[in-house]
Amino acid sequence: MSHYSVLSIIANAFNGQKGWTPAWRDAAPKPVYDVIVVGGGGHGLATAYYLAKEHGIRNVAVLEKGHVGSGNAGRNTTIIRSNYLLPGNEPFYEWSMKLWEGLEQDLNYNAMVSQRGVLNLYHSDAQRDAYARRGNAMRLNGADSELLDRDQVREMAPFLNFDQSRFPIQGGLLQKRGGTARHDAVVWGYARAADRLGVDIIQNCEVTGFIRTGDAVVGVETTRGPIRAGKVGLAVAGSTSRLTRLLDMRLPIESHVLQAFVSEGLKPLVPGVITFGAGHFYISQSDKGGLVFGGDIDGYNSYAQRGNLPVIEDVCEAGMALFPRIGRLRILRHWGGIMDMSMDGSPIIDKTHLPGLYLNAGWCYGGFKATPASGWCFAHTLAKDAPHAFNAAFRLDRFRSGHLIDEKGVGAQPNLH
Amino acid sequence: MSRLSSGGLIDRATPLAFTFDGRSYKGFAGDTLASALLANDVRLVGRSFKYHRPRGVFSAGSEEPNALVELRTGARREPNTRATMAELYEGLEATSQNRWPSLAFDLLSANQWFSSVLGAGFYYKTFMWPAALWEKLYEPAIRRAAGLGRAAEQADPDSYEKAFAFCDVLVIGGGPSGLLAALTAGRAGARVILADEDTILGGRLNSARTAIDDAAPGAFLARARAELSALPNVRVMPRTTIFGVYDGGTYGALERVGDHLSVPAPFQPRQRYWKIVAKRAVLCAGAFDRPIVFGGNDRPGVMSAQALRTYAVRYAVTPGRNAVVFANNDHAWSAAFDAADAGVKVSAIVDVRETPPPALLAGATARNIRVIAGGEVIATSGKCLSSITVRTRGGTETLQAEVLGISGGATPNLALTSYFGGRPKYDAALAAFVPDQTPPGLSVAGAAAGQFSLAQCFATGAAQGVAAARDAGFAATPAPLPETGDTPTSLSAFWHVQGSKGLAFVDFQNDVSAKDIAIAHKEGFRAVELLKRYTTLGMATDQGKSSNMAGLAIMAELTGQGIGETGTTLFRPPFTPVALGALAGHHREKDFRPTRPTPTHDWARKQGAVFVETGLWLRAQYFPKPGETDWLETVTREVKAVRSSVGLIDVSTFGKIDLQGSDVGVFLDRVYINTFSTLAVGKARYGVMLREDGLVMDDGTTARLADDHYVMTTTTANAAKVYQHLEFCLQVLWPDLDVQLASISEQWAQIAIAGPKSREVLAQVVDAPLDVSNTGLPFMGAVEGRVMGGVKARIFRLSFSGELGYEIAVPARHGEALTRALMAAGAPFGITPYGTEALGVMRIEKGHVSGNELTGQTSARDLGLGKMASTKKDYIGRVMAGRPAFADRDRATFIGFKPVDRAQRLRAGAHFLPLGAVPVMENDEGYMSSVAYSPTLDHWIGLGFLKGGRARIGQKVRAYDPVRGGDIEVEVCDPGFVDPEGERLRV
Amino acid sequence: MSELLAEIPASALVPEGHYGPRTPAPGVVAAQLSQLALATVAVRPNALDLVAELALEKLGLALPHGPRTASAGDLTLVGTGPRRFLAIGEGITGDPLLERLGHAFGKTAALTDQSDGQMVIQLSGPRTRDTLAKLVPIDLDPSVFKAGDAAATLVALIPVLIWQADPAPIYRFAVPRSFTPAFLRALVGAGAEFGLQLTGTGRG
Amino acid sequence: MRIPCPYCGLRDAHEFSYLGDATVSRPAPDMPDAQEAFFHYVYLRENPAGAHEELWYHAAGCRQWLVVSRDTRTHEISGASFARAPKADASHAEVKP
Ligand SMILES: Cc1cc2nc3c(=O)[nH]c(=O)nc-3n(C[C@H](O)[C@H](O)[C@H](O)COP(=O)(O)OP(=O)(O)OC[C@H]3O[C@@H](n4cnc5c(N)ncnc54)[C@H](O)[C@@H]3O)c2cc1C
Ligand SMILES: NC(=O)c1ccc[n+]([C@@H]2O[C@H](COP(=O)([O-])OP(=O)(O)OC[C@H]3O[C@@H](n4cnc5c(N)ncnc54)[C@H](O)[C@@H]3O)[C@@H](O)[C@H]2O)c1
Ligand SMILES: Cc1cc2nc3c(=O)[nH]c(=O)nc-3n(C[C@H](O)[C@H](O)[C@H](O)COP(=O)(O)O)c2cc1C
Ligand SMILES: [Zn+2]
Repeated sequence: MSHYSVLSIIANAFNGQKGWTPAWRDAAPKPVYDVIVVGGGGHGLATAYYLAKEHGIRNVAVLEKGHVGSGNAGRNTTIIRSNYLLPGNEPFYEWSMKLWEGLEQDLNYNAMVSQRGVLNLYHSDAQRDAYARRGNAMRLNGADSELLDRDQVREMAPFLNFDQSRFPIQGGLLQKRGGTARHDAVVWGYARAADRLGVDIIQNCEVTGFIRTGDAVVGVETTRGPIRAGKVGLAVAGSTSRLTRLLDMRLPIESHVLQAFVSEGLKPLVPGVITFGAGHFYISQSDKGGLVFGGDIDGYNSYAQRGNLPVIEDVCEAGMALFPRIGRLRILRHWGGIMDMSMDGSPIIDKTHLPGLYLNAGWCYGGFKATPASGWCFAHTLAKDAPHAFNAAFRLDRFRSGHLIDEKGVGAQPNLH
Repeated sequence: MSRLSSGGLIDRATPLAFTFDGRSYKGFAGDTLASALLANDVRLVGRSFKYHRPRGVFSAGSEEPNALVELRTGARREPNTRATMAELYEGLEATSQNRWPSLAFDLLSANQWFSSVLGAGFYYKTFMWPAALWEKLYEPAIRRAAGLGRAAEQADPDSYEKAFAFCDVLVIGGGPSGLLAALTAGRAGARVILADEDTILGGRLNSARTAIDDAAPGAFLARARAELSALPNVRVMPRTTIFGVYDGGTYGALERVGDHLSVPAPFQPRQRYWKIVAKRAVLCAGAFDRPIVFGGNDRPGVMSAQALRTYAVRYAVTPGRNAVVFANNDHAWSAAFDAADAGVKVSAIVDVRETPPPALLAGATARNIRVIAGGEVIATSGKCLSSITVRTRGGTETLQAEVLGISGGATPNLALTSYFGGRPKYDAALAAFVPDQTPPGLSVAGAAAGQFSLAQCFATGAAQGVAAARDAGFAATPAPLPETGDTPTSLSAFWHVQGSKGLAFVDFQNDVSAKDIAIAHKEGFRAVELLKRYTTLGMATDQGKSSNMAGLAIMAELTGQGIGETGTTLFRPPFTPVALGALAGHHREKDFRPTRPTPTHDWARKQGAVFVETGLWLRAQYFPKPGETDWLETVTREVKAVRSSVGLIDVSTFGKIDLQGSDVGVFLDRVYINTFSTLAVGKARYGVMLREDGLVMDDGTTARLADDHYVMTTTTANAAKVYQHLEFCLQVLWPDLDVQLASISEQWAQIAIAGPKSREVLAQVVDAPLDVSNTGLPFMGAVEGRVMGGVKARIFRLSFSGELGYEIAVPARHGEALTRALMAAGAPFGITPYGTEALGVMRIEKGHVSGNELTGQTSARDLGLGKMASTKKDYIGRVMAGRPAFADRDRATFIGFKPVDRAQRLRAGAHFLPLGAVPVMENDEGYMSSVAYSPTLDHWIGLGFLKGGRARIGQKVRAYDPVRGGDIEVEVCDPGFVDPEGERLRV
Repeated sequence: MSELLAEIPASALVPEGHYGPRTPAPGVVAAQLSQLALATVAVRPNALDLVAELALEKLGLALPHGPRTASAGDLTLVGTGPRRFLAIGEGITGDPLLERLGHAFGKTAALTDQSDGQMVIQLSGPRTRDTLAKLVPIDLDPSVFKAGDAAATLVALIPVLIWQADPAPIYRFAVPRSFTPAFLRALVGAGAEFGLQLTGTGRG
Repeated sequence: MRIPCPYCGLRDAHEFSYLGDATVSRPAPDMPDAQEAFFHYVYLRENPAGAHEELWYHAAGCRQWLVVSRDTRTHEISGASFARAPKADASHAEVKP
């Protein structure tokens, strides 16, 4: 299997690209594994990678119903950041940020982690103070944060609308270490790295049922036959409830559609990530030159992977409120993904009440940035049968006990998170 | 000039001047920028994305991958505009893009010499060392090289509109099939909308010379257009692209109202975005001519065979001397014949088939066109095409050609059928994907359905028109079909010339070559969606409309799977790129959201108020006076005036809800944590409501005006939410209660006056017999009466400021008059209008919770309001508020703070740490939620949440605010900073 | 933002006047109506039949069924929801309207004055429907929405009640007071293309 | 998406606000183990891929809470009725789109 480097590229240029081999093996399922991870998105693949790398558990299969990255990992707006407020969240996301920072060398894959900064705009004093509270929480967790005033924002982003706005920009919370990463490359990089450590990545293998011994989950039924395992971890994001229903489990999760948009390719226009504080809109620019942007979720339960016009209009309205020079730029494509919206807007990485079954879900619209830490923590939980301190708050029973992690404070209504 | 001397649908009487890259040219009305450039012998039009290869015009429609320009200049600059869709207008200015320093000489075209290094996925394998260089060096360089055109540097000066349309039958595309569909449904009486993105109806018939009813197509088109415009139930929408299909029969459409003008006409938008709701729709969007993949197939001068026909027939342009057609299908021959008949010199047809149909051979002979059957083009040369090399049965041969019309067959334009996730199915006979599952209500006719002959287009168009009209409830009969000779349509699947020279392009714009597909195959990116993402095949501005098919076919060849099993990638809207401005319409900049002024807005403006956005409302924030240097000085004055005499503020933005019925008391007991059924008539009470999860939703006062009549106030922010919640409770939870709600937020202006002199002021405006004395209207009293000589009013003795205070509600039209009357009455006391800022200061001085505390994360207990909760009844949120975490002693609860050094300023958002503790999260004990400079105490005060709460009064903690460089010691204190016993309220 | 509106503060009513091209007659005439009294009538549970009888007997009105209007003399009732109506009295003020309704319905319905809560704007003229196509997300084709039909809906993000007062056509809108400036901005933006005459808003 | 409001007729979903699953119902507050029952009611969802009964509020229309039957895979709506048990005084009890 080829190591990627400038040299490997040049060598292949001279030998007619003959030296390239599959980035990962097209593995066929074995009858039994130590751990089965269901879901070949970023989280599932990262889990398998860290199980092998950190815990030496290499007899691992990742089962993916389509191709790797065909879920949300392959359709998100690529923002990475650790600008969270609440104690349960911030250490986890900051750990993720740290893992991003060394990811490419670790994986030998250029995932284009680009720390170009994430700027959240504020438009009122109350919003400023809320951002200050958040920025301070980030600092307490060792993350970077800066509170900018209007002039500092203008200097950074002179192209925004400062003069004709309905909700004038008053400043912003900046995390310089935030930015973007190339979403598909993250998936492929983890797949390739996990494969190199012996993990079987099994595509076109849909889990359709669970093999039980009493309460315990001891394997899965799939479209490619039954496969047994010591432990089964679910990392299927928007499909979580579809699987847990097979076990008669109801979860504090609803599936909702989030749309995203990409414009035609443009010369550099937006340097980092900018979010509008007075409407639902955020934007960045991909390395190919497309403006990548989005807004709020459509707001109703859905498994359709596509959304409707009201949100599309809402996003463009907010875009034009903030950034009226994009009026003549064109949307090239828009799509949707199915998010596992939890009841408090924060994730779950935990054991379940069924022995042998582990759950990684509830990522809402924010799980891409979590990919490395989610895999890392889920691997830890699977290997040690106990959460790491980083995911200790992401318990499944927190809803029962009231230990909610509700960043937005909107309560048990997933479409408002 | 390569303009043919006659023919075409251009208006030779209207010449138009335009420029491209600064040089002046002339075209005619009816031209597109592409046809006009070709008529002026401009063949090099753009550069490709990655290798910056020279590119010319490939198509004559919206599928164009190559001829992208920056149209217009300055604030109206539109990057990536397809020259094939840009209608020519007088003075049009276009500039080439993605090249430096010039179109003819582009330094980055050197990239192509490294194409073997820059193959699919190369960037994932390198640029990793050293890590820090990515943001500093590699990425900026990649970004500058990537992208295509440049965005404008000012706000878009044009306006856009949204509009709604409803119809029985929407026909998408006005070619022969669409015309028949629209005519058929229209004659049946259905409300029909026929939308076409072209400027004129007719589709391919505008570019063809095929006889219809024994005459040129123009005669048929004229009849059809005339009949459609005469039918009152048919609406024809030219220049209108249906860009998407959405749920419930909703179609997104973009009408280009002013794009063919130098600036939009006065009072007209540039573009109009339509939402069309159709009971039924028929997709008649035609088909794309697709290229064949061979070395050098991207050279300017290589275009689709059908484009060659269109330029010749519709635009009377010969896109170069000496045309050769290279194809695998009959349709390309008719294109060559039409082009030749229009006056283009077509010297040869190269067909990969060994034995083309005899009728075509005869047609070629008649036109003196050489036929090379069983031939393949294996190379091209010239910066713009000058010659091609053909592999024939006998060997290779070089032919002079400035134009090479290529056609690998037709690809049905079925994108819209697949936006709901339905995948098309492969038809091996057509070597094309045809629609399979379609969104509900959408059917397909004509070439879009794989019905390629003109007769089939007419027939299926009419049949689908009948079906659609019937589904919409109209008795329709098929129209008689126009007579037309059979158009030959056979083809032999052919995708890729093996062993050709040079890079063979599959996706022109993104420079994806056959070799890249091979790399993807080798590395395991074989599933089409992975192939797409790894190579960027089909991800350019044309979304692979013409190129995807060949890419799939080549992958299918490599894997040995059939093309059908390989499948297509998912189609997504929009069909062609749509301007963001259009989708925003009127709601941009200041009109992003409605602005709600309060009833006293004009008055406040005249007093020089500074306004602040509060949700959609504009409220007076403070009222600066001449000489005051900053807001703090103003606010301090306002607060002092209230505390010492009297002040006035408009509080109309609070939500106000009228509740009537015999069960209102019971109902309020269930939605508030405290009890309202026992409230006496004529009294008001402060209430707190929870969400069902036990956290606080809102607070406010509710007054009882009569036994069965209450009025509730909510916070400004939650007005709509609370109303909806109450309706939920009434309609879903307790439908049997007799409670009627009405929002009265807009009906009543509500003016608060506060301060020791407020009663004296109030007394002057109320009409007899209203008694506002302390006994007549005690604290928390609520009365109805009249003010200002007859205006009905509701007067509540409430106070947020902690002073003696009243809220006086009058019908909104009297709000300003009441304000003036109160100001006049208060003049002797120096009555002072104050804004939200002073209001905030005074509520902090009183230790009242507000929006900063009602974060949705706080329980009543957290807020120090736990004692209000009744233990004698159930109410929303009671049970869940009993969860263990809510009772946690360690939970941060509401408390007051003051700086130990009284001269120091407090900041909301600061976190609390034990003195001397290191600033890490483990030591975090809470945060400051609200702060104010208290004019009454003459130092800063704060409210916030601290672990242990009240138990820690008197302790000192650290208020840590690193984002603003703050780090001070504060003392924990009772949140009631001013008059904690509330004596001033009751005077 | 439409250039027409650039100089008008978003918080102020759009002034009276002519907007758009000057054709011999304006395409749309928009008038803010005054001297109307409005009230919500919310029928108490199980009282609808009784209220219908009372309406007929005391007011001479057949209670509208569904989102429709019914008029008798100077009084109109618009159906706004199940058991809910907006009563509109012409040429009177809120108190007398409430009195009249109270007299008719007694305790069978909750009455709430809305005379100051909503502004009523009337649209007429040959291009009225073309203008409304840019504002109203429902089908106003005369085959679908006729004189006497009503609908509560969302126009330019503003909740409004619309009803067709006359087949001419004449449409009326009830718009929440604080949203009227925004509504007029959207209306003028939509109608200017056809020449729009605005009256009743006063200057400035 | 167009919702067939039984009072207003077919309207774009934009006019409505969404609450979610209509099949859960508020437990009796005084039942034994009410806290567990409320936990289920407030937090746990079937979240089916397929037929779904859900609560929508016609905020910009007739202000009625509706129970809408919708398929979460296709967004197709098969009907809507008033959440308040339809009484004789509702204008029509249930409409199909
Ligand atoms: C439009 C959009 C924008 C977003 N933007 C951001 C952003 O900017 N920043 C951010 O941090 N997050 C963002 N997110 C969220 C983020 O993408 C997700 O939270 C994250 O990708 C979820 O984890 P995953 O990658 O493992 O999920 P997925 O990629 O969805 O992985 C789940 C996998 O499980 C597979 N699967 C499902 N069922 C089965 C089965 N029965 N058997 C086998 N396999 C199965 C699926 O095919 C899928 O591949 C966005 C999401 C969307 C949709
Ligand atoms: N013989 C062959 O192999 C072959 C193959 C393909 C086409 N044809 C010929 O082409 C013609 C096809 O007729 P037809 O009516 O099916 O198609 P057409 O190409 O004549 O017309 C399609 C029309 O749809 C419009 N359109 C496409 N997408 C649109 C959208 N999203 N929104 C609005 N407008 C859109 C186009 O502007 C065009 O005017 C026939 O004459 C047929 O014989 C022949
Ligand atoms: C960050 C990002 C950038 C994208 N850029 C492009 C692009 O340049 N061109 C394109 O066609 N699609 C682009 N897409 C969209 C994808 O083509 C695709 O629509 C998306 O990944 C969802 O997959 P699906 O449409 O197959 O469901 C981009 C997607 C993302 C997440
Ligand atoms: Zn309704």
